[in-house]
Amino acid sequence: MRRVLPALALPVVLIAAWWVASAGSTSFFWPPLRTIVEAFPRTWTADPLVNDVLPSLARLAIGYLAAVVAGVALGVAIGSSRTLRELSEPLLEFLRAVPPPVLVPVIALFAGYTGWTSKIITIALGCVWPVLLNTIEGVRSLDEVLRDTARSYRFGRVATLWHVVLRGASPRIVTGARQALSIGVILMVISELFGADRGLGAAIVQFQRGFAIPQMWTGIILLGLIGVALSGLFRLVEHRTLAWYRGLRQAERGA
Amino acid sequence: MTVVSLPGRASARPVSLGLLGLAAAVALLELLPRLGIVDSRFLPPFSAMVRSLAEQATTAAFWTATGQTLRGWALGLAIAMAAGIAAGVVVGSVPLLRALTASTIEFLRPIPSVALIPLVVLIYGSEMPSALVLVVYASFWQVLVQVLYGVADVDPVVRDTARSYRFSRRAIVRTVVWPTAMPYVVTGFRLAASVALILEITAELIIGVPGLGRSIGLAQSSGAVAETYALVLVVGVIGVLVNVLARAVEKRALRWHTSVRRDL
Amino acid sequence: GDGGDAATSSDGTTALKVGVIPIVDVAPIYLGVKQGFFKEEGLEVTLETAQGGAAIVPGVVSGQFQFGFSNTTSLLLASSQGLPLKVVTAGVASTGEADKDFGAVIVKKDSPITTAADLAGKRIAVNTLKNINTTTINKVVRDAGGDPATIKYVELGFPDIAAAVAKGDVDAGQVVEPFLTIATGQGDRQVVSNYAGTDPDLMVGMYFGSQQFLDKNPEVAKKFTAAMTKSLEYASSHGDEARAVLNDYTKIDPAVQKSLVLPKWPGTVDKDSVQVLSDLALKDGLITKQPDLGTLLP
Amino acid sequence: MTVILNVDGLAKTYTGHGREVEAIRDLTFQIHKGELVCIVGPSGAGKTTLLRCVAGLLDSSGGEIELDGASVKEPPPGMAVVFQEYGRSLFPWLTVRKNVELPLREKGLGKADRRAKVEAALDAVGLRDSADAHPWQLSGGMQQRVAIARAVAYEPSVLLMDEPFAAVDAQTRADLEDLVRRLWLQLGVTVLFVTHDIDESVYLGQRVLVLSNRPTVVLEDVRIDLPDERDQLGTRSSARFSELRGHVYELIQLAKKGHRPASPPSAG
Amino acid sequence: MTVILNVDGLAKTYTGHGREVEAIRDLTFQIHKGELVCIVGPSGAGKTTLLRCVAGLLDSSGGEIELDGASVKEPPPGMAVVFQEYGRSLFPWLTVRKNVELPLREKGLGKADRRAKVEAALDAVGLRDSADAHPWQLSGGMQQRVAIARAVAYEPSVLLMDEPFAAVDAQTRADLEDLVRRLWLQLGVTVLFVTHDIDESVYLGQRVLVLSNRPTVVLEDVRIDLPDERDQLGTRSSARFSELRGHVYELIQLAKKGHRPASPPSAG
Ligand SMILES: Nc1ncnc2c1ncn2[C@@H]1O[C@H](COP(=O)(O)OP(=O)(O)OP(=O)(O)O)[C@@H](O)[C@H]1O
Ligand SMILES: Nc1ncnc2c1ncn2[C@@H]1O[C@H](COP(=O)(O)OP(=O)(O)OP(=O)(O)O)[C@@H](O)[C@H]1O
Ligand SMILES: [Mg+2]
Ligand SMILES: [Mg+2]
Repeated sequence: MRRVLPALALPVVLIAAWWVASAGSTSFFWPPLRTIVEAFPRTWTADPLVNDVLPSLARLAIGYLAAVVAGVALGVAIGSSRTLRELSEPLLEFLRAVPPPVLVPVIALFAGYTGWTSKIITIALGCVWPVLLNTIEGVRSLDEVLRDTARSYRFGRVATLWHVVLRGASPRIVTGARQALSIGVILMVISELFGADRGLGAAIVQFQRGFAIPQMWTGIILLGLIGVALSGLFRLVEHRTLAWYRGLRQAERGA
Repeated sequence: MTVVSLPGRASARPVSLGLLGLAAAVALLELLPRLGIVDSRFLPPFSAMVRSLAEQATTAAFWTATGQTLRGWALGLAIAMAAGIAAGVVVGSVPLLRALTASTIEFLRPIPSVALIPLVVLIYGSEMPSALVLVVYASFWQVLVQVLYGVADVDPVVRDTARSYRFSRRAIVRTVVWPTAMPYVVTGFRLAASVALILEITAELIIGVPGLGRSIGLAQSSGAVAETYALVLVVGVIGVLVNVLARAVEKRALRWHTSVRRDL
Repeated sequence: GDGGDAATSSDGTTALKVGVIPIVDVAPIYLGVKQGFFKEEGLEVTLETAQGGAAIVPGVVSGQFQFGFSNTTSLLLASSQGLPLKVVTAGVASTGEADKDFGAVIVKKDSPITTAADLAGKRIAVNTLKNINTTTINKVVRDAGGDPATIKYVELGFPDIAAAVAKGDVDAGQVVEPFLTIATGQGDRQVVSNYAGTDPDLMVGMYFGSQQFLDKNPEVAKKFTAAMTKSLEYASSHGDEARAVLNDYTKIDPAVQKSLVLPKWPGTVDKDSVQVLSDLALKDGLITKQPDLGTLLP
Repeated sequence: MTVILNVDGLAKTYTGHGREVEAIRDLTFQIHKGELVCIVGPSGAGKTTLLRCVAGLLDSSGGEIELDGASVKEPPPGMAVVFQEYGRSLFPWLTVRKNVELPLREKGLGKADRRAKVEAALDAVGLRDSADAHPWQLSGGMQQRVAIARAVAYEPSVLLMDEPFAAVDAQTRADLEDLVRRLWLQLGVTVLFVTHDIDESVYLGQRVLVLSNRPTVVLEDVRIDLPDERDQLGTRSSARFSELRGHVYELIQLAKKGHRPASPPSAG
Repeated sequence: MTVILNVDGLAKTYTGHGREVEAIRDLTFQIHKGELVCIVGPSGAGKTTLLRCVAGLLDSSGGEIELDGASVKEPPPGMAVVFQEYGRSLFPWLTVRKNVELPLREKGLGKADRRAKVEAALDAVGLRDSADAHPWQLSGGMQQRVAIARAVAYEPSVLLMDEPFAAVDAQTRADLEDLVRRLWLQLGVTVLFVTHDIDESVYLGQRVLVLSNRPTVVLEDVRIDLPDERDQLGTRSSARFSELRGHVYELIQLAKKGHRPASPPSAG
């Protein structure tokens, strides 16, 4: 209860403010919140939930997980080897800077224009950067004494990786994964601007193009809600894997 | 004295190695279409892109567009960094604030800037501020989250040291929290810099704000494939340069940090 | 948005911003500006390019642009949703000639698809779902005896449609110039001209403003319409100049520029064809009620 | 003499992360202004915990701590702490000199003043040469000396030291012991000094508080009745010194065996 | 007896970050298989540096280190190190038990075997109760004992210890000293033991290497000719012990004053 209350306080205030401020709105693009709320159940009925939202979320899940795995794997490799880092960094930075709207066609050229593959790759390519960068930095900033401990006990590659490097870098990996989560949701939308016929992102864009503005707003709100839900899920995982870290950081605060 | 030459060698190495990596990518880009692995109509070989780029580089319009993009990007990034750092430090150091804002932040973060396009056009039209709003909105979250985690990373012994000497709140932020969060901020900067560039280009592309993105949009809708990719190359190169900058900043500002001091 | 005012300077010229999409369709307005038709009316026109209606319509509604260009179906959609828009002049229309229109459905050279009826049950790439291209394709398929409900539409940008067709990811794709010329030049084959097949005089795109602005500035609207009509007529009768002006705002390859099919630029809005599009939109479920064409059209 | 520190029935139980550790059960003692009190006790007894409570860095779970008549809720002014985790208590992003200087700046001292104090303190701990190094470029003992220099330069009125000489060699240790005694005599600072070295506790202190095993209570408050003028050779070879050190040693052995006082010991 | 460790002309200069520190100038000594050698020297002399070079964790800038006849380039097998930064050498994400167990697992020991060794080691350092705690829930001394338990459980053939008892109380220290001697006698392990406690060095070692001030050379290699059977009370009160400890103390004082040997000292 003590955790739920503050989590709800600000949203309640903001929603109330939005409600009041928009109540008398006649602007076409800023409909009253009331209108949006009324449109919500009409818009997101069983059919769009099953045929738009679920596939989108499935693609998001696959792309996101692929990105985390790839980001961590690459990040550990690049973070551990200075040569590899210097070799790959400019190239990675180049790829990172290319906007998805122009990158997507190139992906499609290889992964197909329709279907899930190119969309999943798009999501994964967007999500991978925060994970990758943070993993690299996490691996680089691993405590030297810990590293030496592992070396002196001649830990094998796997053990060093698993028990030392990954665990030591995990606070930063989690930071990156957290960042990637919302980027994933964003790219889920962007990937569906291209070669899609259904999906949450495609639906929002179609509302927008069809000037169904309240419905578009419900889509945006749905995205936000998905973000909150995913981050809640994420926090559960984080709570488990980083229990030691929170303990370590609070150890002297009288916990 | 025996290893006096070391620093010089170290600074020369990354450049050449990095170029090697890029060269490999260039070779791939040249070979894939040439060997027919991808259709050269849709992905021209690298040399064709460069040729087209050389042509465009002689026009003033190209440089104006590049300048406009860089200006919008830098401004947006600066605002996002300043706001993200300030908000991150404040929210991160006050547990109550953090608890209060967490859900709202998570709600706002995944809203794609692209979905906000009609709204910003409504307010600003296809002018620079439109792109700016999108750039700031998207990159702000990158910085904020990094800073939040960075602030939480303060070593309790260090914090206690500062408290026991009764450092003021401001002093703690400046001398303890900030240096600890610094590595996270640098990563945040690198993430935000590319997101800002992406959004600047995307906004230009879709809304028609003047800049490289609009040129890309033009080339795209004219079916000028080589020109499109030539411009994409420019964007990528800007990204690489930004990273070089970030690394240089890191090398100076994070001299003391494990990550930097080790691989001197 | 409040509809805004036109900024009239001391010497009596009015500055206008017009949102357009940088495609062949809007060549007349570029030509008109070049020819000084707008100046003659005391209008100082600045053309702003954007990728599509999503960016232009809000701009017009909020007064960032005084006028904009959009395809007819989008305008019908906006109007039926209650957006206070009003068309001020015709924009671009089908040539009405099958296989010689500026937009068509293309397939690979060796594709088994030869007629519109064959498109039923196939995957077709269009640049926007649930818009003018899907309703007109549906229409021509329906007319040919196919069931448009079985078509699976996929949204891709025009530049990528030919690539997707070539790769076999989609069975067919709807493209407009210059992509049509590029694609056919590379061996693709036209199956059906969906615009011409829908209505020989199909009004594909139009120029519009916000109701509010037009109410406040009837004079400006009148001048804009006049200059625009002149521009459209000029472009119609000076095809070569229309092709040449493409150089000013597109990067179309010179060879393509020379051979691409120019659309028709009629001086007046063909209301019947707009009604056809409106009916199609209703039939395909894009809208739930007919917009009031009386208020939308001039 | 006025009581400056009054610890009354202090209790601390660590909870959380699936463990509950009753570190301190019931500590009651008083320290007068200008006293130098050493604290010894078995490893894990709660010495650090006690010091952190006194410093206002840790909330107790029971009892009361008063410093200068005011209840301690947060770090009181004019206090300096040398932490047991010396390595982690230095700011790695600052040079040695800046590490020592920063608290002085926060205290509001002028530049010249700061510089003089910093130089003097670094000199006293023998680190003049390393003033421009970063802490992680120093050996363990040097890092510890930086932490000591920082506390010394601060010129606190209450000085809490948690095994401050654990990482330095015997000779340096002796020098630093004399430094602390000198400062204490000169400035009249109240010192609470945790150590594991029994000789050191007897040599340094006016009183030695011996703590029991966890959960901790005071086993005995040993008064060190050696003359205030002490020197490494003379004092340490005196008979009374050996006696006292033998007594403390015995107490520690008892403590480690789990011996606890039958009745609450009298403080002071 | 065979020479197991041969350090020949070792030199180490730290460079970088605008500083150049010649930590070790020229160290030459040999250690035989199964010897227990203590190293003492002023703070900052380079003891830790030496140990890290021997452990293969640090590249030297000159000279040669041979262990078991092979040049040391990386950590050799069968070696355990107790680091001076004990707190940082424990894996904060593992419990105490897992910290001790992990190296055993890497060594390829079976589960039952591991468990027995872990329990025995934790018992020996008095941490049985805290086996399920995380390192950051322990006091400084307890953390240090975890590091010791880890090394002990590993049953190395070469054991390098860098001030391993700095953070524990006198009684625990005595117990741990006896633990090390017992292990050494039982397992025939070669021990290199850095300490600041002169008594400890004499009590523990067969030889005490006294290092000079930085840049470091060997000041003297003191042979401790006490009988191999030692006990805390008897040995420490013997006359020879006092003599030796007095000698080492003098050397340390000389070292701190900057005294250096005129000619290279003879090793062994
Ligand atoms: N953050 C913590 N969480 C849980 N238990 C803790 C924590 N910190 C200390 N403890 C426990 O409290 C007890 C006392 O710890 P403390 O650090 O005060 O001992 P100490 O007397 O300073 O020991 P040492 O001489 O070894 O430094 C120990 O048993 C320890 O396990
Ligand atoms: N990473 C480093 N960079 C630069 N100089 C270093 C580094 N580590 C140690 N030094 C320097 O090398 C010298 C020897 O350090 P070392 O840690 O070996 O000393 P030590 O004998 O272990 O001292 P102590 O007893 O205080 O632990 C010191 O003067 C120190 O300043
Ligand atoms: Mg302690
Ligand atoms: Mg050392």
